[in-house]
Amino acid sequence: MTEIKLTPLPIDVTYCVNAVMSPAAGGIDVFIGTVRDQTKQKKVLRLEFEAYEKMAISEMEKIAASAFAKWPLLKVLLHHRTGVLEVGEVPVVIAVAAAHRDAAFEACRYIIDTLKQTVPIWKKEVFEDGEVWVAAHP
Amino acid sequence: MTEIKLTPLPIDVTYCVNAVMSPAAGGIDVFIGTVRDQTKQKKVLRLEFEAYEKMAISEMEKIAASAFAKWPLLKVLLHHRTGVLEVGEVPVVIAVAAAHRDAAFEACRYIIDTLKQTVPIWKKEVFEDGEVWVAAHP
Amino acid sequence: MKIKVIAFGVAREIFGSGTIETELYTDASVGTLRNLLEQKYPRLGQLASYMVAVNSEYAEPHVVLAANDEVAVIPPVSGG
Amino acid sequence: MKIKVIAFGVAREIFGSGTIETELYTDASVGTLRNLLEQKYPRLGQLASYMVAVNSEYAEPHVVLAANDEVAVIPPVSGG
Repeated sequence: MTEIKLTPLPIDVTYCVNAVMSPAAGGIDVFIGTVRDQTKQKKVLRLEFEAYEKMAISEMEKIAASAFAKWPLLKVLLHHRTGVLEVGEVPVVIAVAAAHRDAAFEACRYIIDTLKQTVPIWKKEVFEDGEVWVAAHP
Repeated sequence: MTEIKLTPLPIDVTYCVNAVMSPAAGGIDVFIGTVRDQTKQKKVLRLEFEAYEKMAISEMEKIAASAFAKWPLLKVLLHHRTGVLEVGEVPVVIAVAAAHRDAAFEACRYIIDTLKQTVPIWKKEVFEDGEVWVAAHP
Repeated sequence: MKIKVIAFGVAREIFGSGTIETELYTDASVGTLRNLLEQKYPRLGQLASYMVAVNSEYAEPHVVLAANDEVAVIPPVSGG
Repeated sequence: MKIKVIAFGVAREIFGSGTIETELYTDASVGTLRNLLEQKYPRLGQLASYMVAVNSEYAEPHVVLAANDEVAVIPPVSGG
């Protein structure tokens, strides 16, 4: 079971955890990204996320399929926010259920690492004195 | 910040996640143990957890302190159940917040792995035709 | 042929629009489009990197474009 | 001296009680206690392993016991 969602509304972490619960599961690993109040010692006011929605969803589906191919998993959930997020809000939740915890941990880590490399979503950091698209420039 | 709890009541996963949220956090990793419906192809009816409470808490505190010494962490939470748990219930939740996700993932994994080696908590698997203390016998 | 190019993030700001149209000869490749865009928008070539997607799939420079393809400029992603 | 030993999990079942008392000479070590318990309860020695904790700390066989110590038999743990 894979559940993927790109949403302008707050991500419901409790829903995400419950969605991957299963009688066959022994371990669930959940990664929750949160908006930090600073980056490289500079105060962050908010983040703005933009997505190429159709492709972002298909890339997230590819990552989930590849995780299922690599590890014996039961359920994978990926929810990603779009729009303006304040400090402390949650841009991303990844939840992975497996019979054994090794697979859950490794797959969850793989999914967030790969998402950050391949999924067409962009974030702009907004500071008091300007803003910058993360990773855009060398 | 470390929060450790041994409890006969259901663990509130939402509370656990919120407890480690922090404006300085960029990533939270949460491990949720769940009671599987089988072990080695045998149907499990329920688990019974017993703890040497005082020592279990001091061993969990040692693990958290050692995780803080190994990784740059912001908050660590460990909640562990005692008593009778049905299939699908949650014996353990570990939540780790850090500025960066590497530390959160590695510390969460370390904490559950070490907990399973050193914390004086025991589980008995109850089957249709008997019961067994997990790991007790060679 | 006319190719419509959609752009996101910093690329959208460089183009000054989320969609631009550009004229390409028939059977032009992704590589040709990249050269053309970098000439027209020099700041694109100054990015850390960027990819082109054709019909929602990352496309290498040798991929040949057709008039109705959905072509997108993908600056370095930073989700999560 | 009398030493009170508390036991958990399978060890509690082997002892038939969560607490037993045993007589040891003064300054007896954890190792001595282990030998004595294994003689009295042979199934203890058949476990995959077990530890002894003194005052809530894992204690190696050389540790010397005192009359008021809280001594616990810790069969293989299986939390999580």
